[in-house]
Amino acid sequence: MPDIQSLYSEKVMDHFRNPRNVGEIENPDGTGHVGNPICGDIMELYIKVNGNIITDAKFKTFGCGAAIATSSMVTEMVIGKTIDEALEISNKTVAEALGGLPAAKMHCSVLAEDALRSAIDDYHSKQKKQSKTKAKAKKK
Amino acid sequence: MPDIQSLYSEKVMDHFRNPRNVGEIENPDGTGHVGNPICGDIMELYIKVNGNIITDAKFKTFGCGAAIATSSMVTEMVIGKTIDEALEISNKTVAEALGGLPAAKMHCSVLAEDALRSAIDDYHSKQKKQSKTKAKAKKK
Amino acid sequence: MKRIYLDYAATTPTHPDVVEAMLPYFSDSFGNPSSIYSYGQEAKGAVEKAREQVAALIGARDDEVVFTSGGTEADNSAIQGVALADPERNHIITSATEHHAVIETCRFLERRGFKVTYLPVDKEGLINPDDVRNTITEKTCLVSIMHANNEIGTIQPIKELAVIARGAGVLIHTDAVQTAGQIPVNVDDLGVDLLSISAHKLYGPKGVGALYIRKGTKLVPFMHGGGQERNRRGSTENVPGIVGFGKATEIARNVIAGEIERQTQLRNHLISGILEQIDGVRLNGHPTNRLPNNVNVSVDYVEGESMLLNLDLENICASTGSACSSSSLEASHVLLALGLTHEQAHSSLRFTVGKWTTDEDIDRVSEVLPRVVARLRAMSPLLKSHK
Amino acid sequence: MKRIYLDYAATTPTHPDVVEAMLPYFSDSFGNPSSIYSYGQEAKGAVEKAREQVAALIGARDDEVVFTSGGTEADNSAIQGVALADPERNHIITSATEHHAVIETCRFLERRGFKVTYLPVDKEGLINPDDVRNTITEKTCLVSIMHANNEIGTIQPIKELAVIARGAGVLIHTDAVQTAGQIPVNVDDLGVDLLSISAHKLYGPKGVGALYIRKGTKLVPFMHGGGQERNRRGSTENVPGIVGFGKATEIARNVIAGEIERQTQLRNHLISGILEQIDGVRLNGHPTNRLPNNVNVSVDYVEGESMLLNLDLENICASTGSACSSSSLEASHVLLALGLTHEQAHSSLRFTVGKWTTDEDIDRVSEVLPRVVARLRAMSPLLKSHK
Ligand SMILES: Cc1ncc(COP(=O)(O)O)c(C=O)c1O
Ligand SMILES: Cc1ncc(COP(=O)(O)O)c(C=O)c1O
Repeated sequence: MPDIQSLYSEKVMDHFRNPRNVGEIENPDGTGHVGNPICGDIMELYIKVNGNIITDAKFKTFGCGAAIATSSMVTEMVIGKTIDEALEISNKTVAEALGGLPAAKMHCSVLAEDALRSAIDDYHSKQKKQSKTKAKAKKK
Repeated sequence: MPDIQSLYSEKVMDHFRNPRNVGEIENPDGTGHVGNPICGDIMELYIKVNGNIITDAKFKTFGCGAAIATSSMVTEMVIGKTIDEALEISNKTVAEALGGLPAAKMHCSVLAEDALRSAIDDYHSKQKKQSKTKAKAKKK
Repeated sequence: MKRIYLDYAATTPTHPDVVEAMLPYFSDSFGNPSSIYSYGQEAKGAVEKAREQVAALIGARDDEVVFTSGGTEADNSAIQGVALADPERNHIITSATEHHAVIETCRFLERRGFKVTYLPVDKEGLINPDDVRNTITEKTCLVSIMHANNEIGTIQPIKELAVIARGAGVLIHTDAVQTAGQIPVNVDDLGVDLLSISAHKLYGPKGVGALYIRKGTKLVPFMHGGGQERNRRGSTENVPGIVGFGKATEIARNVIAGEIERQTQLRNHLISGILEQIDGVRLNGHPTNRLPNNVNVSVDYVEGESMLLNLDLENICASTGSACSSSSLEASHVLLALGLTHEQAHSSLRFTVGKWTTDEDIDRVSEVLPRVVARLRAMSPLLKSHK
Repeated sequence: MKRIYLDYAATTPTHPDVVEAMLPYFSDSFGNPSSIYSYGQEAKGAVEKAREQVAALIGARDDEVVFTSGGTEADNSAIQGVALADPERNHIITSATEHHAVIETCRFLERRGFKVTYLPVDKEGLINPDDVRNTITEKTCLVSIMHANNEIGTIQPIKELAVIARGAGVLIHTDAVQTAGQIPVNVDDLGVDLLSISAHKLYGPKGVGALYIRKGTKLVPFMHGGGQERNRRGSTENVPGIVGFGKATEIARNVIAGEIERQTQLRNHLISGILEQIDGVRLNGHPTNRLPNNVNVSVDYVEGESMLLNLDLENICASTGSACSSSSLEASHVLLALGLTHEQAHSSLRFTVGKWTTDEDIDRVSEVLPRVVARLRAMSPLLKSHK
């Protein structure tokens, strides 16, 4: 009987075996690309935002079990949250929601936090561009 | 069942358990004192000589099992031999007669050879003195 | 479901006959071999018998074998022992694909003033003998090149390197931890001065190894203590471990020829199974100069640990050169030395077969792995086309 | 005839419960603790449990315990590890009665440019704390004094020495190989930075030990390799050995109080038996600051090994400080350091009692030894009066 659980919590294994929200979103409102090949973890996070509420999130991840599980968890956590609420999610809250991560794997949860922030940043900058475009449109 | 035999040959153990010719000879014709306390082996060998034949030999030894066994063996080997024959006994012949000695214990057989030579030297120098005394007595 | 163990290069289960051989030396013949009384002599006799067995495996003389606590200690003592023996020479030649036990010892010596050349390897993992020839200087005290690599299985031309090194008056050490018991290893054939072995890689116990030291080789001891091992390694001998090591080498000698053939077949079967069923896979290491038990592949777009975990959930044990499986974050230095990209190195999987691997085990991997890869590729950001 | 083993200080039989605890880790849970799949995690879990058990015995935190291949390696790593850590300090203080693992490591460092002070001991084997105080300089990096001596059983005032060393900003190491599991050993009570233990002295297996490293202590690793033991000691963990060590420390914790009392009685009984029945005998070591299990006597006019052999023929196992029992020709450096003559040192006998020693065993020694001594004195050239 595998007892890989002794490395990862049951929650991590659940998210690793059945990752939620895998995939990409067509025309996302925000996208985060983080990680680098040297560390062996690459994560893409896509969000759909409607009136300040994150209505959908999807991910694609190249990485270890913890990277996949944190990616899955972070998408689950953000859906339904406002942007401000989502910004309160830290690597610690993701790790906690997963029932903890081995010390050597905490960097994966940092990756998830970074991906989320980067997606939100992307959303904000798109928003700015749009409002500028709208402003411009109005001026014209 | 002790298998100390794996350290020492049966012959060594026999001589160690039942050493031959232990003791001193009153008025010996030759005595050898060898060894030193630093190395932990001290051996005394006494011989009785009659017309160039070693008629008796005894020893006293402070030392390890090999030292005691080689002492015992060397006394057994010399009794009945002429002085010249006795001088042919080397540390190797003693060790061989004992069925071999562990490498670390070969120095004990050297001690036995040294003791024998020293006893014979002592015998020779006593002889010289005696003949000088005799010679002097004659002159007078 | 039966667990399928395909990580024999990491460690092997101790052979039941080995365990049985060890048992009397724990609580019965438990003496200290340095003691002169019976218990001690029993223990000493057992150690000396094991020394003969180990020596026989590698064609050495008994008194050229020093027992250590494992392959790492053998490597440490060989390299430091030579380095410290000759104050006039301070240069060591090794390779970029050595085991950490060699590399880290070299790095330690560098911090203490030694010069070390880490020779590159070609894309199949081979050292170029000319590189050894060209980097030897009069300051060189040692060439240390492993017999076969633990990750990719590439077998180095040690015989040739030994001729070069010894021709230049330089000592040669080889880490034979992955070869002793697996393929023929003979110290005279190889022509080496020093050679490391580890028991737990050949169905012996963990925590025991040996260093072969050719008679006459000047070496400063590594483990300072009582006069054990003819003053070459202090510490009370690990009698049961050494006895087990001896037994394991004896068994290895008896089965090696058959096992080489059998394992080579399993290996080839697994390689072709993987390459045929999964696209975007490359075999790492040398195609033919390769350990009979080693399969190492990079699977494009998929990270190694996530494959391992999925395999483990299917009761298959393998290993990876991806950083995420260890506490460091760097991918395997061996795979990078072959010229793989970081992605490729992080995408590696190693299967190593052994004594108890069956055809069915290999079939099962060929069936499970494609599924695992497909599943993970579906979530890989590196594979845009599969969207 | 039952063999009477009275050499527990040399090594102990592995406790049957310890062997039982080890067995599953040879061929079943045989994984490499560095592997992330199931087998590896089982092994890792077992190692971590053992670490807790060992830490508990000495009052340490788990992460302050590093497993080694024995007491010798623990001593080597502690001393070299500190010595190499601070290039500004090159002076070590130790004592003349340390175990070879400490003395030979210090001699090695001397050959590499370090300065070592070997403090003398008084005639009962005690260090004078003032000597430590007076020899510490700003160049001193380490004080290494053993907790109790393996030959004569004298227990050093480590607590006091630690206050002096640490007060002067100098690290203190103690070799507790003879005390851990035998008398209370608590790293905080003692106040030491580093402490060595060996499993085979406390009914654990040979070839395993541990070094306690107080959190924050700067140490250069000794065994360079993979990142095992949190990068502090390379090499695949000796999982069964470590598990056995853990179990042995757990047992020791449970029985130590009772055993101290029981063994002290046996020891005193044996000492008085010998002193009463044989004239010309002196007790070596301290009369009261002494290990509960240690009896060491010098028997005038009789060489140690010849006594040992005779005792062995009567099925009694003991040990001696006489050179002839080892490959060196020098008598015990410990006995000579007490001021004994060479004859006295060569005339020594050590009996060390243990878990399975009974009153009957002691009675038998008291009966046999006088006979053996009389027999050997009759052939001693040192005893002219007995002619
Ligand atoms: C090539 C090589 N060298 C050295 C070692 C170290 O051996 P050990 O784990 O016995 O210290 C290993 C395995 O870990 C290895 O594969
Ligand atoms: C005081 C002391 N230190 C160190 C050691 C060495 O321990 P090991 O034999 O486990 O290397 C011993 C015993 O041999 C000892 O008694």
